[in-house]
Amino acid sequence: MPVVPQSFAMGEMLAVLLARDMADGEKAIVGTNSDIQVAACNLARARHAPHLWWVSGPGGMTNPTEGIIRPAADAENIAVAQAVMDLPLMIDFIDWQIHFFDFAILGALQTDRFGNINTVCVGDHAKPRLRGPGTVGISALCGLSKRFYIMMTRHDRGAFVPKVDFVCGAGHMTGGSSRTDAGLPEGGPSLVVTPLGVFDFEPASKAMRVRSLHEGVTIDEVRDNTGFDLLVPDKIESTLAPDAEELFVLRRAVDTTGVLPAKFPWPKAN
Amino acid sequence: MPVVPQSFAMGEMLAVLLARDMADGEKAIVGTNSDIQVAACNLARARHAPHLWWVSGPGGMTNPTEGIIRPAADAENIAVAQAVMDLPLMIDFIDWQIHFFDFAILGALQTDRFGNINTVCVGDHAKPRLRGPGTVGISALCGLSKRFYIMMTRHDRGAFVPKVDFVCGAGHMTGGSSRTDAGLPEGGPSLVVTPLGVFDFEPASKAMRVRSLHEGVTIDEVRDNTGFDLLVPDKIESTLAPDAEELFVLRRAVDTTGVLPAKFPWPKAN
Amino acid sequence: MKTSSGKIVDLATALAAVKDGMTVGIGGWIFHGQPMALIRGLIARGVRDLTLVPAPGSVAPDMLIGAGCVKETACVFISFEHLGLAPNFRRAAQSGAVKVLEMDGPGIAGGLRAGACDLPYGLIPDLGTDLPKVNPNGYRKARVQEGSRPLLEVPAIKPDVLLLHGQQADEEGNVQYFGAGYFDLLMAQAAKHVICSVDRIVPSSTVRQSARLTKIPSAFVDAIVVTPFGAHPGCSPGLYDQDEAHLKTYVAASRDQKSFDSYLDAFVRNGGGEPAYRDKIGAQALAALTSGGAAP
Amino acid sequence: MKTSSGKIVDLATALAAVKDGMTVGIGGWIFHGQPMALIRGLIARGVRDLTLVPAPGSVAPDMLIGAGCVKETACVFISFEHLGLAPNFRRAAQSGAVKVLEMDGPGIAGGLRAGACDLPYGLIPDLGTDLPKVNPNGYRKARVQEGSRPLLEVPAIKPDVLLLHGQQADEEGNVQYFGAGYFDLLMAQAAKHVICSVDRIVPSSTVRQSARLTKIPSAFVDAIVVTPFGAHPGCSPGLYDQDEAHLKTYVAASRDQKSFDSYLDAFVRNGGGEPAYRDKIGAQALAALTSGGAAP
Repeated sequence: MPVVPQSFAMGEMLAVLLARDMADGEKAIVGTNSDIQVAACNLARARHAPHLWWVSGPGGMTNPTEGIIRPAADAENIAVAQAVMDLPLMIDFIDWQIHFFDFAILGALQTDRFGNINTVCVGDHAKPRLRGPGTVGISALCGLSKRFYIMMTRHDRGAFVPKVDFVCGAGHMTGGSSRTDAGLPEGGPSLVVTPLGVFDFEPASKAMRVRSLHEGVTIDEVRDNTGFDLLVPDKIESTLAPDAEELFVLRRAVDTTGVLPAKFPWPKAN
Repeated sequence: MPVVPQSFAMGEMLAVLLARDMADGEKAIVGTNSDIQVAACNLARARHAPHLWWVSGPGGMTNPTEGIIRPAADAENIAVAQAVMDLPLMIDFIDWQIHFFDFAILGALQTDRFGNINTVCVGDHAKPRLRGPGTVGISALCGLSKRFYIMMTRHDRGAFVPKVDFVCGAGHMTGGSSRTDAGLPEGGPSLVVTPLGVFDFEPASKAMRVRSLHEGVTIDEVRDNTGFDLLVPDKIESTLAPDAEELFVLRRAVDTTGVLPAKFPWPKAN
Repeated sequence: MKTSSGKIVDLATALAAVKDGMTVGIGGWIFHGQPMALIRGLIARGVRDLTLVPAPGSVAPDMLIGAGCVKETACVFISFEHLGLAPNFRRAAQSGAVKVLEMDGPGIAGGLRAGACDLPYGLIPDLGTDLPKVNPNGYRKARVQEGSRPLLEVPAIKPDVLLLHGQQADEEGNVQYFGAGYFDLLMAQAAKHVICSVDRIVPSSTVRQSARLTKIPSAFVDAIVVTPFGAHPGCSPGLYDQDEAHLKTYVAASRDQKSFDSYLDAFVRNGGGEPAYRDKIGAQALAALTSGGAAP
Repeated sequence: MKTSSGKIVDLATALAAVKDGMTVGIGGWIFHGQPMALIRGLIARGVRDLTLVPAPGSVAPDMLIGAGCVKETACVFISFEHLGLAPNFRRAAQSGAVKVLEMDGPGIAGGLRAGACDLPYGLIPDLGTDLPKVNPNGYRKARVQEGSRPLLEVPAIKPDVLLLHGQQADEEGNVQYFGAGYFDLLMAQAAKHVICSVDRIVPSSTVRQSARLTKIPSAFVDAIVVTPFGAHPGCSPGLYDQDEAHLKTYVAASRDQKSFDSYLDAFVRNGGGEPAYRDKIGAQALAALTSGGAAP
C-alpha cells in the first residue's frame, strides 16, 4: 500500500466519512479504544446532528464532549457527560433489546464479502495462528443495531478475507436474506470505510461493493488488497475528501489536541 | 384491648423487641412507611450490632442514620447513607437471590397460625370486603430471606385469623415441612411482635406459640384477641420491657424527634 | 449549530400520545414522583378504558381510577401509607368496577426486564403465593424446571405509554432526579413511548455538572413537559414535600363517587389546566411545601 | 460502641481464600481497575489450575496466565488495546496451554445475572455467531423457543472468589469508585466470596459525604486489602494513570516464557510483596502517574 500524501491524517478522514453518514437524533454506542469513533460522533454532533446520542459502552457516560478525544470509558469523561449509567443497567439495551441503537462502529481482525466480523482468532479456534482479543459487545451490536459501520485502519488480504475464520459479529451472514432467515433482526453492516475507499453492500446479494475510492487509489490496488471479488459499479466514484469546514470543526471543536493525526497517520507502504 | 399505661410508647417497645433479636453483621431490608423497622435496625446498630447492614428497599440508601426517623426512601437519606443503589440493580438480590437477606420485618392486614402474610384483601379476591394495598416485596422477602419478623401494631381477631384470605407472603404455609416441600428455601417467620406479646413458632409443627406476654397482659386476653389456638408453654414468660439504657439510646441516638411515640402510642381499648 | 431537540412540549401535545384503551405505565414510588400534572391532564382530556401498570403508587393511579379512566389495573402496591388505603382504588376493587391484575415485586421486575430485553417472558422463583391463582395469565408455571427450585414465567411488560416525573431536565431531554430513581429507568426501557414531567428546565451545563443525577438519559424520553409543582400533592424529592393537608382533603373527598366528582370538577376538570390548579392550591400552600418545614 | 467490621485485612489473609482449582472472577475493564496487587499476591503464593472469569481485561488475566496459574480462562475480551494483543494470553491460547472458554457480552451478562439471581441459566438472544460451536457448554439452544426470535441458554456464573479494585473504602467495607463501576457489582452479586483492593482507606464520614460513589456497598464485600498503587500498571480512575512505560516493559518481557519468568522473578516473585514492587517501580514513576501528565 503506497504512502498517500494528504493534508489530513487517515484518522481524520475516517472520522469525517463516518460522521457524514450519521443523522440527527440517532443513538449510538462507542466501545473502549475508539478514538476515531468518538471523533466521528462528536464531529456529527458539532455539525449537522446536534442531538445524536452516544454512550460509552463500558463506562456509561453519555455525550461526553469537551474538544479532547479521550478513551470513551475514562473517569474524566464523567465531568463532561450528560449522564452516567451503570453497566448492569445498560446490558438490557446493549445485549438484548432489538434496534435500540441506530448504529455502532466496529473494527475487526478480519471481515469478509458479507461484512461478518472476526476479532477472535485467525486459523482454527482450538489452535489459532493468531489469538485476538475476543468478542465482548460485538456480537450484540452487530446482531441488534439497526445498522453498523465497519471501520478498518488497514486494507489488505489479511483483513479482507473470503470468509472470516470465526463469526463473532454477524453481518449479512451468507448474503441474501440469510441474516433474517436466521432469526436476526433487520440490519447488518451498511458501510465499510478503509484507507483505500468506502464500500457498501448490494441490496439483493448483500455482497460488498465499491462505493468510492480515495484520491490516488486505483481499483486494481483495491482488488490486489482484497481477498474476495468486490462488486464494482460501472462508474467508480471518488471519495469526497474532508473539506475545509469539516477539518476546521474537527480540529477546533472535537480533537483539539491532535489525537487522531498522532495515532492514525496514513499507513506506510506494505 | 385495654389501655396499657407505660413509660414508653408501643412503637418504642416494638422497636426494642425487634432490635434485641438482630445480630451484628446481618443484612436486612426496610420498605417504605417503616418507622418502627428503621428504628429497630438503627437501635441495634447503635447498641450491639454496629455492622448490621440495612437497605431502603425502594430507595437504595444503605444504613442511613442521623438520629431522625425518616421514611426509608426519602431523598434526604442520601446525604447520610453509606451507599445509594439503583432499584433495577437491587432486584437481583431482592426478588431472586436465596438467603441474601438475613431478615425482613413485615406488617400485615392478616396473619395466621403458620405466619403467612396477607396485605392484599379480606374476603374473596374477585370481590373483596376490604381491598388492601398489595404485595410488592413481601412475597420475595417472605420467600427468600433467612427469616422474617411479623410486626403487628394491632392484635385482634381481624388480624390474627385461622387462615389468611390471600397468601401474598409465604410463612410456614400449612405447617410442618410444607414450606420446604413446596420448594421454598428454609426460612419463614421467626418472631411475631404485637402490642400484647411476643410469639414464635414451635419447631416441628411450625404453629404459632406464645413466647412472652407484655406487662399487664393475660393469656385469656391474648386468646380472646386471636382467631386460632395458640400453642401455650407450661410457663408463660413476661416480656422483658425496654430498659433504661435501651430507651436512652433509642431516644438520644435513633429517634431524637420522637416519631415513634407520636405515631405509635399504645392503642386505645377496642 | 444549535437546534431544538423537539422533546420539550406542552402538556396537550405530550398527552396526545395517550389513546383510549392503551396500557399506561406510571413511575415514582408511593407519594414520591407521582406524575400528577400528566394524570390531571389525562383526566381533563377524558381518556377511557386504560390498563394501568403503576409502580408502587398512591394518588396517581387512585385519581385515574376515581375519574373513571381505567378499565383494569395491575396492582403491585397502591397505598396512601399513613393516610390509609387508596380510597378510589379500594372502592373500585371492592365493587369490581375495575379489574385488578394482582402482581408482586418479582412479577413486575421480571416482566419489565423481559420487556426491556425483548424477551417473551421472564423467569422468576415460585414463592408459594396465591398470585398465580388470581392472575393466571401473569404467572405461568415455567415449562422447563431445573433442580429443585420451582420457577414461574411472567410475560413481558411493554407499556404503550409511560408517565414519569423528575425534578429537572435540560433542553436535550436529560431528566435528573434528586432522590431515588426507583423503577423509572427500567420502565422507560420497557415502554414504547415515555412522557416525563419535570418541575423545571435547566441549561445543559447544569446537567453536565452533576451527570450522576441524570437517571433518565435523553435517549429514553420522547416528550418532556415542564410543569412546576407537577408532582403535587405528592412530593418532588429535594424540591417540595408532599402536601399532607391536601392529601387529607383528597381522602375525605373520596368517600363516595359523587363527592370525588366534585373534587375533580373543582381541581381537575375546571378547564384551567395546571395554572388554575396551582391557583386553587394557593401560593402560601405551595410555598410552604418548598420550605422544608412541611415534611411529614 | 464501635468495633471493627473485620473486613480490612492484609494481603496474605485475604488471599488465603483462593485455593488451587477455584473459579476466580476479575473485575475492572481493560486497563481500568485491574486488581494487580491481588494478582501479584496470588502469583507469589503459587496458586495453580485456576479457571478465570475475567471481565474485559488486560494485564490481570494476562499475568496470571503467564505465571502458569491458570488452567482455563473465559475470554470475553482480553486486550492491551493500543499496545497490541495480550501477550501471554495470546501465547497460551495459540499453544493450547490454556483452554479458552469463548464468551461474549450477552453470555457473561446473562450468566452473571443468572448467578446473582440463583437461576440455573439465563436466556439470551441467538446472535448468529460461532460461539456455540466452540463453547457448547456455555451456549445451549434454549429448550423453549417463542415467536420468531431464537434464544440460547447460558449457564449461571458463580465465581468462587472475585477480585476487584476500587479507589477507597471505609472501615465498614464500603468501596467507592471515582470512575465507572463496569460489571463489578453484578460480579460481586454472583460471586461466593469477594476480595477488593483499594488504594486508600477513608473515614466513614467521607464515604457518607458522597454515597453515590459507593459502587460496592459493604454487604457485597468479604475482605478489603489496602494497597496503594494496587492497580499498577493499570490505572486507578481518578487517582493515577496507567503506566505506559511499564506496560511496554511488560509487553517486551512477554516475548517468550523465559523472559516473562525473569520479569516475574524481578517484580512479583522476589519475596518482598507490594512494598518491594513499589520500590522497584520507583518513587518518581509512581508520582508521575498521579500528576495528570502521564495520561495516554
